[in-house]
Amino acid sequence: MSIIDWFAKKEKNISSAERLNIPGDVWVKCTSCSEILFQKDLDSHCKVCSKCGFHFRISPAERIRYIFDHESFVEYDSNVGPVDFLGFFDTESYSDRIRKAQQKFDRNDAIVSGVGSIGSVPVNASIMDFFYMGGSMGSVVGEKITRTIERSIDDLKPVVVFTSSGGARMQEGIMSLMQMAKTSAALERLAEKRVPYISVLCDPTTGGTSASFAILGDVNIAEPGALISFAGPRVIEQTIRQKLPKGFQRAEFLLKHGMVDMVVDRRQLRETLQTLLQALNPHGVLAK
Amino acid sequence: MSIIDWFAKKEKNISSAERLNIPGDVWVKCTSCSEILFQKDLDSHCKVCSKCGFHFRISPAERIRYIFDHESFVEYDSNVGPVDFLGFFDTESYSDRIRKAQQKFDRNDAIVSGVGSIGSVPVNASIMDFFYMGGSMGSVVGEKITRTIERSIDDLKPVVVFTSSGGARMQEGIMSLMQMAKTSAALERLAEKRVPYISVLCDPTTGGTSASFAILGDVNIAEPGALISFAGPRVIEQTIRQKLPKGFQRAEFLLKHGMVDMVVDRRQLRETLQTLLQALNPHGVLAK
Amino acid sequence: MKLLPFEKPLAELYDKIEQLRKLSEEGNIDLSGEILKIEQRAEKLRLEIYKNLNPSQIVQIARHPNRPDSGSLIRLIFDTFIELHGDRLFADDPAIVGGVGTLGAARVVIVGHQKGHDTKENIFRNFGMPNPDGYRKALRLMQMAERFRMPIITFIDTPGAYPGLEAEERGQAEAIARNLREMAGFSVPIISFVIGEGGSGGALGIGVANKLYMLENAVYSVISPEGCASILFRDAKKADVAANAMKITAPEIVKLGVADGIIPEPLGGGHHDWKAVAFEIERAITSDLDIFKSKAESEIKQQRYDKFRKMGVFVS
Amino acid sequence: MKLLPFEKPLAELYDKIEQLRKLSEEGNIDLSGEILKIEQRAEKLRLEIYKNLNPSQIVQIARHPNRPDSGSLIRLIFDTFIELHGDRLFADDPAIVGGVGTLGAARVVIVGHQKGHDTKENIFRNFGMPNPDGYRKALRLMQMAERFRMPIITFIDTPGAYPGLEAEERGQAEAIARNLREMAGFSVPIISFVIGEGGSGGALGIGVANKLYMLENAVYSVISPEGCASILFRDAKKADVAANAMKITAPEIVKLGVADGIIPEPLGGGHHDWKAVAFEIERAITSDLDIFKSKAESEIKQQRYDKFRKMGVFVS
Ligand SMILES: [Zn+2]
Ligand SMILES: [Zn+2]
Repeated sequence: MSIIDWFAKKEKNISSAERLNIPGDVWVKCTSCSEILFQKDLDSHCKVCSKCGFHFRISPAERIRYIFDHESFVEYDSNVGPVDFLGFFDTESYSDRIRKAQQKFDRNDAIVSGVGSIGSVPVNASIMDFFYMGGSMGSVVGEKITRTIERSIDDLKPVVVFTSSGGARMQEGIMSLMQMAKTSAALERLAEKRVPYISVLCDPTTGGTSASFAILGDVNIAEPGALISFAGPRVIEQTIRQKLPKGFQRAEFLLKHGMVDMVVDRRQLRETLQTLLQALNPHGVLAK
Repeated sequence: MSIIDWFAKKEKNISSAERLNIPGDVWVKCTSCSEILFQKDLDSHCKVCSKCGFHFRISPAERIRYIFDHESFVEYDSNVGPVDFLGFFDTESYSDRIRKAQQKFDRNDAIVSGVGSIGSVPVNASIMDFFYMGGSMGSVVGEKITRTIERSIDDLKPVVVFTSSGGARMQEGIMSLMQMAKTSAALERLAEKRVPYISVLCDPTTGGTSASFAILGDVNIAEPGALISFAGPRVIEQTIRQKLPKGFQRAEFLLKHGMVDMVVDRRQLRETLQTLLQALNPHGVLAK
Repeated sequence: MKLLPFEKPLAELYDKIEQLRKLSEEGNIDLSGEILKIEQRAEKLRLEIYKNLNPSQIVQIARHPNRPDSGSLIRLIFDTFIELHGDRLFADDPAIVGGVGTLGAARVVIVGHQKGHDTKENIFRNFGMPNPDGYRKALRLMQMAERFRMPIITFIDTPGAYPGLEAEERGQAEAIARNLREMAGFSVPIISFVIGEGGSGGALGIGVANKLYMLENAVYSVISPEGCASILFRDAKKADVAANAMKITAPEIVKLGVADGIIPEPLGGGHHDWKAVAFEIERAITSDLDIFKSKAESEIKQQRYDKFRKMGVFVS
Repeated sequence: MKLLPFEKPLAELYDKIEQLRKLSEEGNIDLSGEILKIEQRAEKLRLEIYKNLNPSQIVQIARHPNRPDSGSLIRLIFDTFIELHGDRLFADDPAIVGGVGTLGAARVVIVGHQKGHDTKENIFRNFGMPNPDGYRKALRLMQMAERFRMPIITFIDTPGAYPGLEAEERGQAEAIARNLREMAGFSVPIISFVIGEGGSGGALGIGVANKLYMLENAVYSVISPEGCASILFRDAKKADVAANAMKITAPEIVKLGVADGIIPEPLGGGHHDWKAVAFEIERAITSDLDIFKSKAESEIKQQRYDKFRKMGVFVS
């Protein structure tokens, strides 16, 4: 649905940061305030603009580096890959799209799962990747999220999921819709086991992803400015035939409307997660 | 709280119907449309104006006659009576108020409890009486509601409560507030036993009564035009300093706002209750 | 009754028959031979048309203004029904109907999307597009079903959840997601029927069922063909191509393992005979309830979980 | 610090002492004898005033603008605290604060009414009068506590639930009632503190606890003294009489069996020393959590039920 935005913006800048015309790629311009930032500084600030606080979209690798304890993250299920089982062809075949994306990202699909620790708290985690086909949720994303949850149903570690997704992957038709039910059902089982689940909603989290595991955290944390919506802004504007107010469907808006618990700066996220997980987890160290 | 309305209106007409100046009391004027109604006709229409549908406030005895199967109702707990344990004195002592009300109504307090059947479906029931001290909830009302629920926890018959109350009985201080918790706690146990509870909200149901058992029905049925509110209209007008819209806090308003399931004409209530109870009750005849 | 575009040739033949009949009567001429011939041709054409419907034609049937709606089907199917209202939180959403009913000795809770048959009704029902309040009403009723051990029957018929400003404010995503999770946890059986349009998350929001049936001319899709066309094909007019590509018809949904069976409709579509549709649905409900009656609660829950757990196609 | 009306005589003595000190310094005269005498008189008066407070004076202390608020007490009491927001339905109500925290090895969920200390804060916090969204936020957090087996600590401090138009529309009565029922069903212990004003159903909405404590100068009543006066006494100015008649002070609430104990405050009221108040509350929490730790879940639930079940005075 609101994957529409990803497609619309595709030709423009969806890369993590606008590269400047300086050899060596050491300088980057902030998308929000146009400040020229030193690439290395930006990285040491978790890709948050030190001037305006703008949160750049980041890759799973970067997120792992910023959030998880050094070298604690071990990937799982990297072998799970997509299939063009409908023989879907729009302007291009789904098979080709998959092949190209896999080549570009050297990864099977728009998600990385694994086990790691955050401030010494062990968790099972999944991290979505908006750069990979708009973070769209097909069978692979659904399966890998579900397996992450199932690992926690077994080992009782908390689950942390970082979402970033335009919604369902239309090229997998109804099967992509079913991933919403599959992942949500797994979360029901997780809750029965009294294992905490924290959802970190990153820019953007829309469509079917928002209406399933992304919003179902025991605690929902949003990154500042993240677009979080079921229907995309464009669709709504078409429906109600008027401009949407500024800030509509952004993290801070959702906080005000009671949908997320916190809007947390990425630079404080690690610490927040650690404190939260320790307080919540009935199977953790504090509880023993 | 919103028992304020009862006190304010006390001097005016709060009797079930305005008596006309004709000997024999056989004619009654409709409070709403001023139609002159034959007392006996009115009674055969469950005290609903045949012209405009206005629902007169009725006594527990009348309600039992209109809703329950003929001679099926057996009263319980009639011996439970109020005590002036705070030695409360406002313009009059609570003791005196109790004594006068008991004399006038030949009943201990503002509620009748018992067991009966509605269309052959056996139920435990309580029926509140607004005429008795504004249907205010003190220890006796709370205790009798709780006992009715407890009987159902034991015998698994559905519970039906007809509410009509201005709220908590201030003369019993904090103890009247605690009745909200006591009755609601009993309903939690009832739900654990999977026994249905139907709340019939009659005019008026306000204050502490509305914010406890009255609104907690598995199904909430309201009588047409019934005032149902937590804060009374007058208090709200004072707070927001403007007139309230017409129909605010009336049964139909609550239906629109999702708080009651149905607004049912008293003349159809018996049948509706019967059908509902049969469908809902996992311990009933249909379920066997 | 509104004629669908692909029914035009058939309509022309019927018109001709009508004209001949009139002529025959007025002119007192015997045209029965000619009439019979055209009638035979019409019958042949009719069978041909309806046997070879393409996905976008089926979409048209699924959206036919006279398609049987949830409320009507409920009243045709069940012996008793009492509609209940409200989410106990904010509103009563007319785009979702629900209540308690009985069917023989079975006590059930019924929930469905509700469309209208004319403009006025459709505006009131918001064209069957629920706000969050609708999903929350559905959830409240289903939770009641769980409490009183009543099987849940749902009727799916929506273009999708309403993409409105206030719907987003009140948490459309949250409302749908919560239903998905909660429905997965119920220990009473859930039987769902896609009776018309099964549009996206708005459909699934009351569709996490133990058994899912497609009506013969119902469709179920992750996004409307129009939406898919405008995003993926960059051309909203390619809806028919998108409808085809997404595999949204009853046989395809069954083949993908998402639906468990198809409920037959009268030739030409359910709008020609609501009672026939109701009868077939009733049969499916009765038969399934009979099966579920002998199953333990844990088994019912497990079966539903397993059903959704295995959905997805991937390599590993 | 705002002086309460009944503190005026004391203030006058303090003023006099201050004047004498100044005089003594400026004039270089020895007035220490006089000063000491007045100081002794002041001390005697102070003890007298605060030992014989009448209910309406206690109401004034309970409402003192510098009275320690929930948010501040939470941060003083707990080792870690993370505030969580929102009811996941409609809004985040600033009149209720809540979140998860730790106290030693204990993991807890904390919920409280939140007042402000100045006009701006009070407007933002709606003077501690929650909308339905506030009660629903509280419920969501408490349900999370139940899921993760965390004891619940609540701080009660409200004039009452907000009597607003939209609050009624969104079901103030429903929100409070649901909390009463749900809190009765939890199997984790609930410990509540009336830290200031315990106003009516709006207070009880987070107060169905296993253990309820009154701060020494807190009040708990079915209706505000002003409300009671204007209804029963037909004169809003008789609030002091009503405050007396309703039995709303800590010792009276304990005597009636509604509260289980009194948390001592520094002389003159908690607003003179927040840390001292926090310390006393922390002690009560720690001690109770220790006791509850050894109790079975069913026992905890039963104890809470029994506590409320026996509330009421009647003949039979
Ligand atoms: Zn910047
Ligand atoms: Zn009338």
